[in-house]
Amino acid sequence: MPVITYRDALGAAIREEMQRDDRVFLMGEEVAVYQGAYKVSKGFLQEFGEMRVVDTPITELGFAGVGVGAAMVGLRPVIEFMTWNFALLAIDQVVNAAAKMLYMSGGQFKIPIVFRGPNGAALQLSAQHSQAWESWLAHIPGLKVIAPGTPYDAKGLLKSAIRDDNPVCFLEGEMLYNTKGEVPDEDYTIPIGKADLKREGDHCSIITHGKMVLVAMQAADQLAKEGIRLDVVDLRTIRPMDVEAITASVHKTNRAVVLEEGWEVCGVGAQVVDYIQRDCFDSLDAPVLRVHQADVPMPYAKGLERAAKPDLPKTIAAVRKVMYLD
Amino acid sequence: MPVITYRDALGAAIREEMQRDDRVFLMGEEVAVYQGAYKVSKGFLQEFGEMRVVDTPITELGFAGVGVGAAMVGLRPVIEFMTWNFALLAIDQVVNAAAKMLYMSGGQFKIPIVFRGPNGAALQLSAQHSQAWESWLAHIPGLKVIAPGTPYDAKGLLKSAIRDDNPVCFLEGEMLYNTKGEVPDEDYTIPIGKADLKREGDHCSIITHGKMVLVAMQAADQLAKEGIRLDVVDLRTIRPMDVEAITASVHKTNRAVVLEEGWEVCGVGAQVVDYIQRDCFDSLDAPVLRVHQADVPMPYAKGLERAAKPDLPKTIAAVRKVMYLD
Amino acid sequence: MLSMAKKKLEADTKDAARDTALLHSMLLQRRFEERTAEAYALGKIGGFCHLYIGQEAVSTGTLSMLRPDDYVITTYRDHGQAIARGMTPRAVMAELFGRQDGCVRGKGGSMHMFDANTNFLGGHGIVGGHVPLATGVGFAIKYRGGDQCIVCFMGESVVNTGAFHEALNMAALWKLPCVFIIENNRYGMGTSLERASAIHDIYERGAAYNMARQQCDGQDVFAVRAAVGEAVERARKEQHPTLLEIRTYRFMGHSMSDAVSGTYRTKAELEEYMKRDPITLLRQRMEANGTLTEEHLRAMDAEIKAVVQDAWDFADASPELPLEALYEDVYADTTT
Amino acid sequence: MLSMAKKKLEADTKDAARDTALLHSMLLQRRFEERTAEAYALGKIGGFCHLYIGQEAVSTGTLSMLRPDDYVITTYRDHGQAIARGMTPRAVMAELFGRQDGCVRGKGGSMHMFDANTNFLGGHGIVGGHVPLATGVGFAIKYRGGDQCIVCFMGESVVNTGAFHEALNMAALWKLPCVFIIENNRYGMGTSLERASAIHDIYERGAAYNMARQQCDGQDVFAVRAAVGEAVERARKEQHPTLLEIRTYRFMGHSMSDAVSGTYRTKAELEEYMKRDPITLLRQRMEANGTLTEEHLRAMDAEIKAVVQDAWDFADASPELPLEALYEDVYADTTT
Ligand SMILES: Cc1ncc(C[n+]2csc(CCOP(=O)(O)OP(=O)(O)O)c2C)c(N)n1
Ligand SMILES: Cc1ncc(C[n+]2csc(CCOP(=O)(O)OP(=O)(O)O)c2C)c(N)n1
Ligand SMILES: [Mg+2]
Ligand SMILES: [Mg+2]
Repeated sequence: MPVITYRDALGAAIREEMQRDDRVFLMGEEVAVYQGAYKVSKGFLQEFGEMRVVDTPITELGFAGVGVGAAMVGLRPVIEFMTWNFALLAIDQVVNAAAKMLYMSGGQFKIPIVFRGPNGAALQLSAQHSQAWESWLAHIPGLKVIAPGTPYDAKGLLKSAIRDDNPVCFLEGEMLYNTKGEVPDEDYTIPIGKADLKREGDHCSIITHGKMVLVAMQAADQLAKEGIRLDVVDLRTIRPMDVEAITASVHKTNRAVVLEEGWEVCGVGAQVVDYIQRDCFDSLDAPVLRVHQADVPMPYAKGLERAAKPDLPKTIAAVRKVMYLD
Repeated sequence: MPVITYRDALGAAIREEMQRDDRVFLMGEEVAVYQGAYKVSKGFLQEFGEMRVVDTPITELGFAGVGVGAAMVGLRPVIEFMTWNFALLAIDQVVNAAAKMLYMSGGQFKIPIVFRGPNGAALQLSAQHSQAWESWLAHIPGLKVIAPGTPYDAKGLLKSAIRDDNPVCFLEGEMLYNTKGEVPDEDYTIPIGKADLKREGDHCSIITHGKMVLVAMQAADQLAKEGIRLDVVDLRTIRPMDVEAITASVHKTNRAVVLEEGWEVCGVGAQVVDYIQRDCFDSLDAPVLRVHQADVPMPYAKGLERAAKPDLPKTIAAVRKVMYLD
Repeated sequence: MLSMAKKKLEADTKDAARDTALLHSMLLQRRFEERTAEAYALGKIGGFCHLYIGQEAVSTGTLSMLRPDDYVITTYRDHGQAIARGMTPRAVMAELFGRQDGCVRGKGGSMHMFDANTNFLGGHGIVGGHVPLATGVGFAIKYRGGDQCIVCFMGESVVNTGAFHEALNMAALWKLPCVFIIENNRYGMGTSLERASAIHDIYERGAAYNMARQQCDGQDVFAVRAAVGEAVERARKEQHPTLLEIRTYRFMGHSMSDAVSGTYRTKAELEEYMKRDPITLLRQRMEANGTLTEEHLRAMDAEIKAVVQDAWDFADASPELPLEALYEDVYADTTT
Repeated sequence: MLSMAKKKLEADTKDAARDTALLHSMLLQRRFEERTAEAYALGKIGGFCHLYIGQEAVSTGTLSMLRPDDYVITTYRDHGQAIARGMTPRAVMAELFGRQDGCVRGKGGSMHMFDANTNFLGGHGIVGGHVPLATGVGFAIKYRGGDQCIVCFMGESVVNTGAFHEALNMAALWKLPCVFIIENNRYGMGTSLERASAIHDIYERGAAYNMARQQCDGQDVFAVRAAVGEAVERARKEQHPTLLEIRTYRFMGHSMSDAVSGTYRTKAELEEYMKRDPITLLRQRMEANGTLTEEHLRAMDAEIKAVVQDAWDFADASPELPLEALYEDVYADTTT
């Protein structure tokens, strides 16, 4: 199978869907002439022209709404946020327009739209540019929320997202764009709402998603050397969440660590813990532990940023603690 | 002690703080000439004049930012959102400006500001006007989040919020404004971050806040008739959360229900569950259950709205289930 | 080219059938909302409810210039426009009553009327929030190469919101067939235009985007038709957007919970404006033209009242929603 | 009254000491940023880093017209303004290096320079987000009855954001002492002004708020001083805001990760603009006036280079932050 980057997997997904369905278009800041702030849409303007690859002014609220309006009357917009940090300006359109339109219109106006862009911290971008928004988005009925961790999942899920008739928030990662993985050339999709067991083990479950999948896999590798076998559940979709996959894993391992990029309070991990304690109450051998960003705005200084982020040592420490090894 | 409404308790808190400190001012839509959309600021314009009681255009993002800017240079704004639903438009200023300014400026610019207004559903206001935002706000380090359920708590906490040197999100309730309670005439404050044990019992804990405190108290009354004694922990402050008060209660009762107005996924209740399972793992006799809004946008039709909202029967059912009575 | 539309319109004003239709549309809205207020007082309608009484020449004048395949989008103050666009009083009243046969199955209520059949894209509750949607519809029309237009109604407060500004800049920059209609009724809730906007001739906001713009009298249905006619032609033929400020006045409070006059406007002011009731103005004109008799009017009114009574009865008899409906319409089944 | 300021400014241009100070300020920014680029390449600086090279006449010209008790707020492209406002190169460089002695203790980096001592209210990273803050500072000045002003720098892309529009309307409506300065360097990242804004003379956005407005050449420090001088006087004496469009050009890429030319602008265009380097223009003028000799300049440059080297050495020697610092500055201790 060809090995390509996460960036190219995303690009291929959008390109193929645009070729397949001429209602699909890409809109956002710097997607056209500049070839994409992170080059996901490289070559798109040349291939599809300026009506289908649309550079916008810096107006997140405005162009998110333009997407929703276009979706109301039958187009299938892919709206790129340069990063999800800037999507805060547009969140009213995502939450109050996109997520509620079908319901408010009594089922008459569906909103087939994808909002996508990098989410979470990159390197030293400091407080306003380093935030992870999946818990906010997952809170909202009417939205679907996807956070793939590998090129394969990114392509298959982005295609599903574009074909979905509902508003989908698609969370990528600046630090993921250059990562590589096997991605078939053929058309394939991955069902929204299905987790993927990325590693099988019976000692402890790690439940995670997005960028942190890589960290979980490293933890699994490293702990395997000590004979500790991790079950790595990659949620892939945050909403709707594959609760069964989570609880099946924990029923098997009896221990769990939830690993995420964002902040602790009301994070995705809190919800995962809730599902686990409700369903696996009698199977749990230890409290579920969580690994997440420190409860502070992201600092610029390299050392502090490292200390603030969830990482391999913190993940391993949590697993060891859940297993009562420390 | 005088018995006054929640509305008047809030009004008194702001008025007294404005009398006490001339850096405090009130700004928002309809706060002045109209005497407040919900009449919290009745008489204010006449008492304090138009420089301190300021009607704004409909520009949530703009006037939230005006408040933050004024706070940077030494004023102490109280910014009223007509409802927190509209605050979504301003959330970038709350999250990216107010909450991060102290950190980004290395401790130089504190932001003593209160953002306040009704939160959650009233009656039949449908999807865009019936949302509860405490879990979103509580997610953000740098913010404090308060949701009082009684007139007494409302006044004491709002005064603390105004005197606090940090950005405080203060969540009121349209359905609470007319509720009454004892409120002393003298100046008093209630510490931010301290829960209040509103009812003592040893059979099951209910952890709740804001509007749902009333429901919890009704449940406690009703269940008391069956000999079931509830411990009602009113969080009052959502961030920082009084984890000790929660776990102390659960260590005593061994069972807990978390009751909130908002949606389930990544809600405040999820975080409370996480704290409980981590600290009370060995004390819990049953999984913690949650009561919350149905996972749908709020419908208009009266019957559906009732079905969507958390209420007394749902709360009692959850307690009975946690106690293995059903 | 645009002046052709104008000439055609002048001829229009002597067209008895057309004038009768306009009067009928306006009177239907009026009677419908009078009963709405009554139903609200009886508790048959809940939540927020914003009446349109006094502004009917704007909805009727504007929508009479559109084709069925054009699009319409508006705010929470949407009953009048819904009816003027051709939605049935039954569907609108049943929605207000929160019933199964409401136009959005009781899910939305007063603020959220939608109808796919008439391309009525809703009733939206966040001030300014629907303006970018309108730009998006304009974008879609252009994307598909159609000659439709989208009419976006909004209150005058909207011109201060960021959403308005972002949306108008894009509509102008990309030359989209959007007609942005400001219904300037002088107040946003209790705040007069002058206390909210740094300029008072707010159609001049269009200058910031080099957008065609115009101001007109919103109590005179023909003035509205003339202005909208030019804008629609500009949208269809040149795909250029227009910003229209239509000056009107609301005769009722902001919503059912707001007094008609008091803190922010005087009774005298209200009475002054009520002298220019758009329905009276049209009626007088028709009477002067000899295209309407007292008898005519009485018959029309009786017919309309019966239609509204029928809508009430229909709404009242329409079933409450089954509880399963709570979970319907949250997500669409993907069938692509 | 306003023309007095103009006259005073013309006299200014023959003031050797003043001109030397202006040149010094601009050259210091230039040399500082050249070394910044070098440090970035060496990995001593991380994250986003937006250089100001080419725009120095805007910062220097503007800030030379302010009093110490005035306020300044800006975007992520803030090094030049921080230095022109009087923050030490040491504090700014140490911040870029993410060290303890940085102006915000290494918490903010390139995009978030703040300094309470010079009323420098930061570097902000959300495009448009700081404009309402500026209006708020203007409000606070008026609230306290002061005669200060706030200068708010922004890129030309900002005029399309909702935040800009909401903030300007309030500043004009309430008559606040704000000077809004658009540094129109023709591009927002890779998007030219013409592809983002429906009008191209963007100071005319001010018309939508009936705000005093003006356009000026941003490569000529005296033109900047003249325009800003009027605006500041208007703010102080009349408490009226002004919108200034200052036309300039950035000589570097948008940030360190953007090529200097390529997809969105040509090398030829860049070279054309570089002919009007603001430092060269001032130098030539001073040489023509006889207020600067080659020798003078060489000495100044040597001194500045030493200052910048000192800043580098200082930054490099400044300690990394202790891990406890991670949890500091999240909340202020309330001491009211
Ligand atoms: C963003 C937002 N802020 C505040 C409100 C509350 N609100 C509803 S209608 C209204 C006044 C709008 O006035 P205008 O635009 O003039 O329309 P009109 O009601 O006069 O038709 C306000 C403040 C809202 N719905 N949305
Ligand atoms: C709301 C928001 N959207 C997008 C970005 C990403 N971004 C950073 S700078 C920039 C271009 C801004 O251009 P301009 O305002 O002209 O300022 P300049 O960089 O030219 O100084 C963009 C798109 C951002 N920081 N904030
Ligand atoms: Mg109005
Ligand atoms: Mg620029």
